[in-house]
Amino acid sequence: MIGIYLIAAFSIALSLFLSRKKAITFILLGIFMILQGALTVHAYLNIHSTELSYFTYDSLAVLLLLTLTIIAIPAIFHSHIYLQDQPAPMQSRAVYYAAFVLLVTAISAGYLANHIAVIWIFTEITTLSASALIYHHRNKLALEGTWKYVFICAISITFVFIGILFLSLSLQNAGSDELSFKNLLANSAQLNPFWLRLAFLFIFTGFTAKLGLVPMFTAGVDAKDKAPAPAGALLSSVLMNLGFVGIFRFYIVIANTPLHHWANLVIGIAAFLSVFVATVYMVKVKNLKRMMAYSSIEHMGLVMLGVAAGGIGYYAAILHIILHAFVKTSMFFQFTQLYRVYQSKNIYNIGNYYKYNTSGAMVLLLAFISATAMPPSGLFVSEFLIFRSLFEAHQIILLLAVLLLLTMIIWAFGKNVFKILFIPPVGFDESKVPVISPWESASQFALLALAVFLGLNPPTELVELIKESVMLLPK
Amino acid sequence: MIDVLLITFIITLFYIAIANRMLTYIKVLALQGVLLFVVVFIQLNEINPLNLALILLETIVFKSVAVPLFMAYVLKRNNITREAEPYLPNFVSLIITTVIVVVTILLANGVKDTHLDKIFFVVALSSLFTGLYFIATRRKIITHVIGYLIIENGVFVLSLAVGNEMPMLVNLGIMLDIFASVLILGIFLNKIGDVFKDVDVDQLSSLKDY
Amino acid sequence: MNLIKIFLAIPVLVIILAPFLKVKGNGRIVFLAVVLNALLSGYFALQALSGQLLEFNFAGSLATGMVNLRIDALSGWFILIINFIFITGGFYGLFYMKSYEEQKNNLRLHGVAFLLIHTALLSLCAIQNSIIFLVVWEIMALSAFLAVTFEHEKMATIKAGLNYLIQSHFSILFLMIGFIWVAFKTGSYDFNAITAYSTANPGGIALVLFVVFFIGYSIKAGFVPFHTWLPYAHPAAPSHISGIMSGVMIKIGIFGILRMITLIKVDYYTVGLIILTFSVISGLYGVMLAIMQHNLKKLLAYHSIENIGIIGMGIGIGCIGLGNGNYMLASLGFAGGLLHTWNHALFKSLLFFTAGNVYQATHTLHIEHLGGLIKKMPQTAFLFLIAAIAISGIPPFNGFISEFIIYSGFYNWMQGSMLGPLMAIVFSVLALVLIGGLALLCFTKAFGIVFLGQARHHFHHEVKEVSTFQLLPLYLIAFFIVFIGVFPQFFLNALSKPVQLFTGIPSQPVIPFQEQIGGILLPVTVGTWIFIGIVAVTYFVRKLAMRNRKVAIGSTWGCAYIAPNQKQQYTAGSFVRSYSKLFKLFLSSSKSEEEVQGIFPSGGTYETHIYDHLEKYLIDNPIAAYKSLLGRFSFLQNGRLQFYILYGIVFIVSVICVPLFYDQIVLFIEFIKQI
Amino acid sequence: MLSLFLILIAATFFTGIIIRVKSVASGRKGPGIFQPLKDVARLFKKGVVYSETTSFVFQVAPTIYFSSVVMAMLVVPFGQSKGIISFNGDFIFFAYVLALGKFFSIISAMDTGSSFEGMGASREALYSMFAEPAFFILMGSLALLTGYTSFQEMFAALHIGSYISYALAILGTFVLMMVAMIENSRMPIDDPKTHLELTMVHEVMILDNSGFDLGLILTAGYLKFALYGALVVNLFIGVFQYKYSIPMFFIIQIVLASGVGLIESFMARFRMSHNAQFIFVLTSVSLLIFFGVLLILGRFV
Repeated sequence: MIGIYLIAAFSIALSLFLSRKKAITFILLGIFMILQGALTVHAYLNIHSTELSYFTYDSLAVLLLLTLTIIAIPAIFHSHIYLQDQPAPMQSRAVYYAAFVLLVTAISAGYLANHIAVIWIFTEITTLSASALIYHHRNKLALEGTWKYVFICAISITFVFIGILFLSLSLQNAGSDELSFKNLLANSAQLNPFWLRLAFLFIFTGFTAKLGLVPMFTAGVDAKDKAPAPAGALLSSVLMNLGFVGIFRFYIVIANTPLHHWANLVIGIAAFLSVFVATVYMVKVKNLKRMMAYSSIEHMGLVMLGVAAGGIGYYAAILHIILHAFVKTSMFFQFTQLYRVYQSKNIYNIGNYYKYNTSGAMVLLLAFISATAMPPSGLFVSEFLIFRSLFEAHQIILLLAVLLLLTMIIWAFGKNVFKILFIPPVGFDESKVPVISPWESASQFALLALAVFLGLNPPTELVELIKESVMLLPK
Repeated sequence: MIDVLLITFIITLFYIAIANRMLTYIKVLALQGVLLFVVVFIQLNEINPLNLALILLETIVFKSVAVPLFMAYVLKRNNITREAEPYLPNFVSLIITTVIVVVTILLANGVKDTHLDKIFFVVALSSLFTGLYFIATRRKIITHVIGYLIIENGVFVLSLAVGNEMPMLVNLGIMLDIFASVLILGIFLNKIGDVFKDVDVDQLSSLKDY
Repeated sequence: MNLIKIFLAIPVLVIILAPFLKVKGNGRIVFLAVVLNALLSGYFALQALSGQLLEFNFAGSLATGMVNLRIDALSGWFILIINFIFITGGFYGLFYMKSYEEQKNNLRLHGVAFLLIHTALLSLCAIQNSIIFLVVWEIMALSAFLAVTFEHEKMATIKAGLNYLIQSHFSILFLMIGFIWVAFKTGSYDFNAITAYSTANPGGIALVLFVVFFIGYSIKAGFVPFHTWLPYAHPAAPSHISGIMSGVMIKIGIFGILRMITLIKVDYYTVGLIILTFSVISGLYGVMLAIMQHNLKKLLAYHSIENIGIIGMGIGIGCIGLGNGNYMLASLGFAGGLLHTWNHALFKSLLFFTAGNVYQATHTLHIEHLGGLIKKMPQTAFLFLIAAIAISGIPPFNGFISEFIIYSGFYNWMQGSMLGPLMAIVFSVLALVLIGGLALLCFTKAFGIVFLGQARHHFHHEVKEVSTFQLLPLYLIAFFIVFIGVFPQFFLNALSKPVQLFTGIPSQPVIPFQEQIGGILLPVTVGTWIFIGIVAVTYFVRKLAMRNRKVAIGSTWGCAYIAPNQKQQYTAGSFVRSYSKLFKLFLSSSKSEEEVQGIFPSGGTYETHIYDHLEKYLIDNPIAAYKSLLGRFSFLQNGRLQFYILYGIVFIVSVICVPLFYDQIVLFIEFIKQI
Repeated sequence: MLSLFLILIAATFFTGIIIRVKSVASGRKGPGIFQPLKDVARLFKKGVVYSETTSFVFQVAPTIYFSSVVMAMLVVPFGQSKGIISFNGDFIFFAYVLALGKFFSIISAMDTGSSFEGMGASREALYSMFAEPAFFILMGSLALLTGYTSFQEMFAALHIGSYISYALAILGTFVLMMVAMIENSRMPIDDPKTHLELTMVHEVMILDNSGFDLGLILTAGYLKFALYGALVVNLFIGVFQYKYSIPMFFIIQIVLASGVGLIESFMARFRMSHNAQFIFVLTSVSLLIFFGVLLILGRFV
């Protein structure tokens, strides 16, 4: 299946790139959606089975694949609206769709890959496709953003590669030198700690560029800022999840070695710093999109804190990353509508949104509540569990510090969001405010509702899947 | 023999540290490609045509022909000034490069591992860090790409040092990716050349929250 | 069970309907829903108050685990308060909001928020599962935020709302830590786990646990020093909302504290002293700042803090009674606290509603601009007067009754206690008396300046009494104020069960609760009746005597100055001037003055702003420091690629090198230490 | 019951004596002892003038003020014999009922919208606020000493034994007397005979009252004086039978009245700004009494 999927998807991407006809584009997109759905269903049905020896439908992969598919469909829908609204040349439109499909494909494949080098390959592909998406507008700033993103990702992907090399060095004591996670896990006892240490360090640092964690978070922000919002949605949700997969799969390996504690330390430090940096800029920035990007960084920090804390934190981390994906995408989708009203990202020029587009404003409000993990949003549950894991790891000081930072984030985020919602902007003429049908927001409401539902009333399957995916970790 | 080549490689790093001309950088890159090819060729235990072809492609064609030509083309096309204009005087960067090399040697000395060929390790790490340093201190964007390529070479050496190579398929994928990324970098470099007049990093610092 | 489902279904239904209804219809539907929910919950509450414990178990979800609802007498008591205030407040709001009818969506949102607050508050009284509790708690906070920021085009309103939101977030953080703690130790989210845990490890741990919860709840309740959100949120909100917030929402904090007292088995004596200390400080501080306020609603907000203090005193001595095993003292304390909760809900909501009327009539709350309103709006003035006397704790109104119970609690405690407790008693009594006196000063000022004398400011629009419908709920509240004041006995039966939740049924057969408190209250009420009689008689006699006397109307005696005008009236500022001079130490006020000068003075200005010391030192300064700290790190995202690469290098290198040098660093530190 | 009669009788001559003493002290003959009653009687017959700024508050206030004082009278006992009503904590009721009267007198002053009466009102409010703690702590210490919380029981159980208790009694008398001075706004807090409105407290509040209302207010004033006098007396007569105690009552009342008269004729009023401090001194004194009680009961640990 995966083979068919890859070939089909790549060919679809290619033909999208070539096609200049709307109709064909839509048909192709439709086919792709079906394909994506088919892959997801297939993956869910024969879970734990391996295909092409490099792809395994394990529970983590299935979970994230589901998330991706659920997000991808509205993403395409919103991209369509977006491109309708923005008079872009047919060619750039074609590039956009092609890159979009490529990105989704690469991410899915990356989730499924069971070999660290394969993950590496697809991560690299995501960089390339993402760069096309970021450069969609083809202006100076877009170019700058793209350049930074590509460059940082290139460097960090090289780090990952170096890490992989070290990893294979560390494997040499063990019998086999195959770099699949299964094999690594099997031989975790024989891994040479020195090289393993280096390997983890480099791989972690490399993947932070995708995950949006300190130290390599920087370029991601610019990318999410410059990319068209529907693409930005993918960048700041499912693509980050890919980075998470990269780190998490390797973390499972290292967690079964004596280096577990050290790895926790490194992750913990990076995670806390990320939350801190996110706070710094949440307070500072006035560009709504960048603000959303930073909030993603904050959430990734929390996720990794959960991982570092261990215990129930693993469960919480995975739950959190899924819910966050839903919330953040709906927020980015909403941004497209907001931008149509104000033609500006800057909070100074935005305001009184509640008056101009009530349904959209409600989305923004709910998304804010969810993104700051206030109850009743689903993220509250996962954050609650993360805090609990920190508490159980006896990291009270850390917990308190994080809570302080989060409170600051709520204040800053809230200040701006409520400004957007209610305070009338200066010098804004209401005459040419477009009417936006509430139905556009439907998918966003749906995503938010999904986040709440999964958080507060998780179905048994979900819980089982998450439990399975953290099963291999030491208690 | 290999050691000689690798030492030459390190010398090229020193040379890059003090060189001023863009073209020199590119030439050095080409030279490094050749060196790498020879190293791999010597290291090769049995001649397997496919493997050989791959290595040829990876080193000679790619590292020492395609990319340098492309770079040169970019240089000419965007009539980038030929001076490198580093932030720090060459003298300093020479010292720093030396320090890097020394430190890596010490580090390698600290490593207790029989499988690892120390000198490979030294070369790899020193070129990695030199590349990073190069990126951090040069003003032109194209120099960033050059730095990146130096890092790539270092990684290549490291992969030689590691010895056990990946399954063929994976290897291919990796190679293609690196190639693609360089290509993309080049393309955007061109674009930047079109958009901005003189390609200077400082112009690319408008996206910030500071 | 099904009733509960209906109870939850009603708000959901309304929320779904809300976008499709006309504004008027929406308002009415919301009010209807509130009434229905009130009836449903009231039904449960009455059952609970009759002494039976209602318990419902829901399966809950994998995230929450079993969800239990328990409605005991305490919940019942608070449910009744909530319902009464929400019905009156909602009815009042229907008319108060008429003037905003053009803001359709805004009103819809407001209505939904209103309903949500009501439902959330009611549910909070029953929920026993900590996760669900937190969720509902925050729903309440958020919807309250939306309700407060109704006039949200003003930045000030949003600021006030955010201030409230953040502080209530702090409260939820404390609660969360407490719950996490318990869940971690016992592995259960049910409230019974708290009891289990606290009984398992008594002493210090239980005490700390209690303190954590206490702080969490007292942020909501507005105990000093966690009070700073009240004075901003209340003035910003529309009046019916401020009435509800001050009447009910801060009481949910009190409810939480009481609930924790029932749940956590802890050294009650210490707890009692802690609560007493906080309460005394809150009471004094609240009223002291209240006097200085010139914004009517802000003044009332500070009085809420004061009254929370009085309630807290009751609870405090109740706990001390538990600690000493003094049944009488315990029941006096809790009875006083609970009754004062009711009373404060009554007169404070009435005060806020009347303030709302004033605002509607004059569009200002700055009392220096008001005056002489008693002629324009006599009914409002009358109602305000009743509430003002009640809040000053003066007979024959309800405020006196609860304060009297608390007093008798103190004097009861006095018997047979040693020096330490006696000190506590003396200073608490001192505080309570001072609070009474200061409240009197404050409300004579408020009533006198706002309603009496001549208008200090000329309004361009006509100032007139609000509609009779709008006054109806106010009269209802006023009726209860008087009723409790004159016939408190009727409430003792309702009060007995909640109090016995704390005191338990005494082992040795002493006189049951009703007779006890009744025995204390009866003579007072008799006295009240006699007093009313005397007033009636005197008034009658006076009428008789005045029958054929000639009544002349003249101008006020200006001490021989024949051309007095309204500018020469005594102002609020001057009324409290001597007070403010005395208490300069505690109050920091900034003057901005422009002297009149020249032979033909052009006119001068003089205005004072009062600051809250505690707010400055506990909230503003730390936040400023915090922000500047964050600001220092804003260089990270400086747009330079080189730096971005550098971060990576630094991270890797430091992670590699720090362990290498770790021992040396430790050694160095040791070396430094030795020097 | 008995106390009521006694207080009424005392009220008839108390103020008269004060005035008489003052005039004698200033070398005049002065009016008859019952002159104040005559004044009141005359006022009751007069018509009234209302300011057009005033409202119903101004008209009901004197009634309520008067009734509050009467109510307070009913609570006060005489030695062994109860007042009309007596119960645990009746002194709280006593104080708060008087507070009600005060509340109304203050707002009625505000009601006139005059530039002077507000001044008196604010002073009245401030002073009474400061006076109340002293009263409560005094009563509290009596309660602690005797173990009862109603006037009658406290006074009945009160017997002067040791030296320290003498000291306490004297202090108590002082506090009560001073509270009485404040409540009735006499020297040294307030000078009823001053002619400058700026320096008045109580008088300036009733500038606009006239006729029957003024009469009520004045009567209330006389009653109040006798009332506090009775309280002071009660400190001492707890144990005696009536045949001693009743004469004692009148003697003490007269002594007090003439004392007040003398003070007023030979002392100057405090500066307004000093009043508050002075009044708060009473609280400290009553705290002293409290500690004294602790000493007696040996509650120190």
